[in-house]
Amino acid sequence: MSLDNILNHWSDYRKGSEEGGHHDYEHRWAMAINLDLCIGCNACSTACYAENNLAVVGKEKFEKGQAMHWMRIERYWDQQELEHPEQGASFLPMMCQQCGAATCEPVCPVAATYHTPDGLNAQVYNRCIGSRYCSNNCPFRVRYFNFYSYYESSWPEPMEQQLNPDISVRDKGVMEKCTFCVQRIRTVKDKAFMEDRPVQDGEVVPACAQACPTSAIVFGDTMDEGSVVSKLWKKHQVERGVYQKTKLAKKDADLRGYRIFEELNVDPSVMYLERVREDI
Amino acid sequence: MSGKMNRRSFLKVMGWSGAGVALTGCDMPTTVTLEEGKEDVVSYLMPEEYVIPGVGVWYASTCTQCAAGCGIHGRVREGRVLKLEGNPDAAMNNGKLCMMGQAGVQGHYNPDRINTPMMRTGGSLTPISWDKALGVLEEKLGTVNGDRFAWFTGTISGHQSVLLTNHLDAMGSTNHYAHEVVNNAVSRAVNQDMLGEANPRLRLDKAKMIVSFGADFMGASQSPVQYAGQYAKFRTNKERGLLIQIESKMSLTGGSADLWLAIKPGTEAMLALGMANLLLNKIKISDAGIPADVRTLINTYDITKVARVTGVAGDRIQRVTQLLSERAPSLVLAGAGVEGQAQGYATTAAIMMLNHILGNVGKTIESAGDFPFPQLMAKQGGTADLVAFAKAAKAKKLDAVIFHGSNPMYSAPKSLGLTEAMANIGFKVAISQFPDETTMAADLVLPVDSYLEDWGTQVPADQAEANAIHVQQPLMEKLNAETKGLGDILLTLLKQRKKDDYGQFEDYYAYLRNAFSAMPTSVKNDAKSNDEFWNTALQTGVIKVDAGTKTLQSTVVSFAAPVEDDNAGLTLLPSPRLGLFDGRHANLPWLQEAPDQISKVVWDSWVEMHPDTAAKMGIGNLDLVEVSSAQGSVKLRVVLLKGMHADAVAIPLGQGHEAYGRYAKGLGVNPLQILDATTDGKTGELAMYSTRVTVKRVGPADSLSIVRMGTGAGDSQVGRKLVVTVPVEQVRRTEGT
Amino acid sequence: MVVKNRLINPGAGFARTGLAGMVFLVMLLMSSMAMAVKYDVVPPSGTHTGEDVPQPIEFPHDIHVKDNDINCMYCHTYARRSKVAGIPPTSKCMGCHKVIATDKPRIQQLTKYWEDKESPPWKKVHDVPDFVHFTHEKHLKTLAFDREFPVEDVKEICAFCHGDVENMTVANKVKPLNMGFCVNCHIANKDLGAPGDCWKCHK
Amino acid sequence: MTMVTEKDINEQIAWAKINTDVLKSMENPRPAYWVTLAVCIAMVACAVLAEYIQYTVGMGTANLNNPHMWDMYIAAFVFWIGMSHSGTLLSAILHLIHADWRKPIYRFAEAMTTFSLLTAGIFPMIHLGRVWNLYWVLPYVSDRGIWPNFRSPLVWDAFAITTYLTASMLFLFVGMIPDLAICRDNTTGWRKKLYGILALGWVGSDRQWRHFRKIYLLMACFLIPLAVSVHSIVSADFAMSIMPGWHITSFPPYFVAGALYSGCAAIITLFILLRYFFRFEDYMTLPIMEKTAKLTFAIAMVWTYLNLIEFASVWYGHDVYNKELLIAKATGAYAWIFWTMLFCGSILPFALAFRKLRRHMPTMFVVSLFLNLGMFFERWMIVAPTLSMSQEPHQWDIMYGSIIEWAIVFGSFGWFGMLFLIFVKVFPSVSMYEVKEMVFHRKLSAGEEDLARMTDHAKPVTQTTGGGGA
Repeated sequence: MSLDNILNHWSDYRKGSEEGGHHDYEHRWAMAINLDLCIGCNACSTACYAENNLAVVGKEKFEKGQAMHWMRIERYWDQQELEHPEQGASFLPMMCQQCGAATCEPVCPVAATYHTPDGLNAQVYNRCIGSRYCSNNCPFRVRYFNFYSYYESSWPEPMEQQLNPDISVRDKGVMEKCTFCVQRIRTVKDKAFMEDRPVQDGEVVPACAQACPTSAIVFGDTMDEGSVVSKLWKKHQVERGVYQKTKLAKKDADLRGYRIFEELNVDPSVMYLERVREDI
Repeated sequence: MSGKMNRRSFLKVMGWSGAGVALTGCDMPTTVTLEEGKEDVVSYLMPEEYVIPGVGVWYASTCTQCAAGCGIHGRVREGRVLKLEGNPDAAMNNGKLCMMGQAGVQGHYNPDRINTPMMRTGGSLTPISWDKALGVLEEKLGTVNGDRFAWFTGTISGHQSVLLTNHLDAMGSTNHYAHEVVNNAVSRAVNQDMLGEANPRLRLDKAKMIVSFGADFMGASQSPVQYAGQYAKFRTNKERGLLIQIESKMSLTGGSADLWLAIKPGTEAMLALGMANLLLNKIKISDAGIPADVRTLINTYDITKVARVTGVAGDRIQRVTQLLSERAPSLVLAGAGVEGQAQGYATTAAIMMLNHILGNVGKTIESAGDFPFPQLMAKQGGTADLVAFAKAAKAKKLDAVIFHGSNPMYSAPKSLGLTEAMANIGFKVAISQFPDETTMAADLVLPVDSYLEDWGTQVPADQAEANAIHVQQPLMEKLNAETKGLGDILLTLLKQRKKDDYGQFEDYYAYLRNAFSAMPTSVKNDAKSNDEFWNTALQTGVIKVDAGTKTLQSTVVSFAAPVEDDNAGLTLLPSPRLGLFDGRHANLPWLQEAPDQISKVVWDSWVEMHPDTAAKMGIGNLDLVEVSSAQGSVKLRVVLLKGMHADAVAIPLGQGHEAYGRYAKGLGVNPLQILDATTDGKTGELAMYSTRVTVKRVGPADSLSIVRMGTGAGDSQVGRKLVVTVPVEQVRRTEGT
Repeated sequence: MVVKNRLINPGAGFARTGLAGMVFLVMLLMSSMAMAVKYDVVPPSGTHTGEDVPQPIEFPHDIHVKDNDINCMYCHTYARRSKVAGIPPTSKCMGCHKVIATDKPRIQQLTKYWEDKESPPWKKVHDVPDFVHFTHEKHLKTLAFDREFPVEDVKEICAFCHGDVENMTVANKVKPLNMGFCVNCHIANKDLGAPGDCWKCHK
Repeated sequence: MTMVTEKDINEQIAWAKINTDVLKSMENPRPAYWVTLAVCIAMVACAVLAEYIQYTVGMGTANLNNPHMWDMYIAAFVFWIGMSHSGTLLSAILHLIHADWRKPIYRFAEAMTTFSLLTAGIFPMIHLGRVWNLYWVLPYVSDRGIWPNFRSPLVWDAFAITTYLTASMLFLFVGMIPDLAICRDNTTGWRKKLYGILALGWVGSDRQWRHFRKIYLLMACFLIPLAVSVHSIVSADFAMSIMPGWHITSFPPYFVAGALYSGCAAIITLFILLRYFFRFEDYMTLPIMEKTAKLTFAIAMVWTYLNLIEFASVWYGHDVYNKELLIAKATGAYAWIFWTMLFCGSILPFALAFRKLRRHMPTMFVVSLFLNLGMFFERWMIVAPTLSMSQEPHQWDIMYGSIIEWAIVFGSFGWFGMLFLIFVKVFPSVSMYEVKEMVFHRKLSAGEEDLARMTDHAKPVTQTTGGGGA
């Protein structure tokens, strides 16, 4: 019975939440984004709109800050003291970091957002009641709320025919966010399941990674030792559950890999590689 | 038509897991649909065995969102194309696709598509039947005198291009105006003269260093995805490539530069000459092959002078030049901002000369070889044709014009007087997908298929290492039975003229099949039969073509000396962006809502100025200003950017449509309208980047009226470790590259 | 394999244990136990009386399945290869009915569609909310193929969720197909690897 | 200085007069009462309209956005929850410490508790994206076997508030029973029926009194920890997050103090209103007002102290984001709210230190209103700045609610006022039997032994109701 379920496993459930979700992962999907290759061209962002049925909200609502861009390209100007930004712009593709110890999960009153065995932060739209606490508690601010019903306005006939049937179109009052293209993951996993084989590295490619003209985004499973992504993570000595401080103590403190807001110990699944510039 | 579609009946749109499914994703109390028998489940009639409901199937085709012609894969499920991706078999974009390509589906499913032929009766366009439309065409074109007939298109290639040429012949006309706002016409001319090839193959990936004079090769360029891919290699090479961008307005490419230098607009030639001067006289590189007059010209540009005129610090110039001499092979590029000057040809030539001096020709600039099918090659557009067309129209030299794939009524500067001149053209036909400005001005409108419904072949002008013809096939059944493919329309036109030659082809599909069968065995790479060749072509979407190998000549042509005008005025840069591009994508909501990469504005036009310039004029960020040239003025908001030269103001292209559907109409302004009609003497290309303007503050700042993404913290990282920049030395140490 | 995230992983059915009115259900469960034991699968429980769905052609499942003993997966061939079981393409119907029973009015109806190059506009009977992503292939694999379940009896597996179709003419919905129905079956069949992860069905 | 010790209440007042005065209050209030009630109802109407729009169109109409997912709704929610604490304070805490000056005023304070809770309870619903699924936060048995997330402070809220609401309602009701009996015996028509039912057959027998005392004491003891826990849990909504400005250890006491503070301020306001509406000058006397004011002052100081603690701990702490936020609060776009809050919350209360002002009703009325304004701003300063300035600078955003949001928050005051005013009209807002006790005890302590006279005098009433008790 459910009640037993809770009571019997309460302790390791709590433990789980403290140490970041599961202990018996099937996969731990992760990304490595090379900021030195990111040219800020918006291909990923647009691909995300196309893949995930993101609503176009229009100028007024965008102005209000109600846009739905799951994958947004942040553009920063460093060297603001100079007359010209001589090292160009700093682009940052920011999407849900699928934290291992996600702060959005414990606060959801109805457990609509939770940790999957794939190491993802699931957002179950049809369970969400729209308390929006998760978004308030997200240091990356990558959760987007359906403040309106967009489907009349965003997909006028016949545009609704483009909608991806593999994922729901969200109605008003529901929180949504980047899912690492869970529908693609699901398709591949189902395929592998039907063929009684494990998922191969490179089989799952989220829309953003697939579109990226410079291949700045690498996606994969960090539990798969051989995967490109885990090699990258190792190379840059970024490990899950190991935080900045420990890393800095190591010899190669200068390695480019880092995770944003590591000091908050949320254990993000996205590793960024520092942007490189040559001083002339 | 129907016969063909039965052969491809898997493209039939099916009822289930369609809109209904997607649309009620979450339960409003009202919208949970659990009742039985509410949704239709239309089954296939006779499916291919590899078509399974509920499973997406990928089909190869070709993107026509810009002239680049990348290969695409379209995900088709239940007969609807849902998502476009790059085609890995297409070498030029190998599996990648830019934002414009991604948004292609929105053009296809656009609610504002024209769904029926229309004819101007009285003042307005009224729907008519295809038979009637074609009847009118036959009658009108039958009477028109050959040399008074013209086609007006964008860049066009492949078999459509062949049919078009044939139609011109049939009409006894030679007037084919190809117009592209975003073009490299001047570079083509220079390349032709200096290298012997208009479109040599650029190898950014082979360069150790790139100095780009305003070439936005990853942004609004001839082949953004291809060059972005090369850029990635260039950066990840053993020795990380060094990108130096010299321009008056930071472009998308400039945003990724190691060193971004602001240069006074119109002085690029002098900087190039100055650098040549350093290379030849200081670093003592041989001046072989440089004409005497050019040599003397070079000598007149010493570093101090150049620094003064261009506004680029002397030591910077020396350092960059030094590096150029050290890091061979390098690559020097000239971009639209350079080509589009009153002395575009000379400036571009001066810049390309650096490649000659540095010996890059043959290393990072290769020959594209001889494409075996010249008739299929892209007829690339420029602005010279627009000017010529306007002239011809003004002079009442044209009676009938067919427009396709280009929107001159939008992109022609007022100063060309095209709007009035159009009245002189008796019969204007628009083969168009959308009610854009030109279409609305036409007398006869023929609704054309979207590129996801149509057959065709595209031959990219900027070929990758492996030359290829890209095949375009329908990814789904027509949304609207009333639209026709471009090829079909061309074929019908030809049938009207030469029944005996073209009567044999039932439709364009048949024509293509025939044309493919006729291709030499060399390209059919051991396909057993024509059908097999056809099928593999459709499956891969690419026909590899061997263009052989050729070596480029490396000469320097003599060019006019740059004109120095010291009058300090503001130069208007009508800069195209990856996204709305030259305005053709303004009706795609995804691209409207995608923030501009540099200024992060959405759904609007704005003018970019350097804070210092603005301060001098008492203009603050987001103020309403009036930008006026001799030709007119536009009112819009200021966005202050430090990525600007003090003497330049930039207005992005794309907005300011008077027609073109619900998403484009009435947004922002169109800077093209206020450009001077000055042209480059040598090529006749419009000098789009040489218009002088004045800026006047007419209204207070208003953050609400212009929308920018994420400016809450003033574009600063406020000390967070978000994007960290590290010196390349550190990376060499840690990663050994 | 089995998800350990307790709060998410739904508990066993209160439908069975908690609610008094379900005694009948329990009996029904017992009656089906025989099979259940034989194939170590606990079939889902729960009934539903669906309304009759008028179809363009009154398709007689009974004749096909019972009288002619045609396998479900012969017509609904996509079931083992896709999320959706799929309505058989009209060509498949015609495969037989070009020659069989061509005199029957329904068949003539069908033939008419075929000649007009149209497929009959069938109505969906077993509908789930649009945010539920059920997949047939995985259920068939786990419940039938992986367990060497005799393919000729596969209709017993189908019957779990579609009821006793072989005795219907036009199918109608006889199982609730609501979340409780699915969840309780998944709990009961944990050992077969029935997942409890919300994202398996909801995306 | 020498303080004139003056009696809280006139001990010579006759028990009968108490009854008649209070009962009179339930019949003919001053016209101002009706005006106020009308205004309140109008405000509610606005709110209902606004909410209708928001429900049908979407939460976006309130200008909510990313990052401002919460805004004034939650601020108002916290404000109303806080408001509720005063009632418990006066009725329960002061009851336990035998501060009998509370007796004339605790009844309406308690009513305030209940109604502000009823008001507070509305906000989580109003702000919910899909309110029709609200019941999912409750652990109910369903065949889907899914449960709420017991780790979420919002679920704790649901439990805490419902418990607190039930408890305080019961407390209010139980405390009223003897008075209801008095009403029953002195009214006619529907009122008689109503009180008859509610009085639960109270006749004032010793047995009844004995039980009554026990249960009342018991509930008082139960209510106090509950009240403290409730607001601590509400503070957990913020303290449990990792957001700068929210993730603060001292929040629970801070919230409780703030709660008592705003509660007391509100009591002063209503004290003055009722005193005026119902001509309660004899019961809600100046000395009592003074005591209330002093209490308020004390709490104000506690609140100020906790504020300073918070600032200090942030300032000397290592949480950079938090520090940034603190500076931004004082200097940024919301600075005017911040400083108004500090002025109203920490400077203004010093007005209560002056006897003259304490005894000057108009001043006290205005002051109390400003104190509450300050406390409302405090709540806003807790919610809004953090959202406007989180760790991620790209999403920084200053936002003010739309007319819709304002209308609803504004209307909530109307809603509260409406409920409260109706209550005080229908039920005795001064506890008759306790005032009698008060008078009685005072007399005892004053050593006067002529109870006989009093009781004689009061026979007609007391015989039936035994209002004297003890």
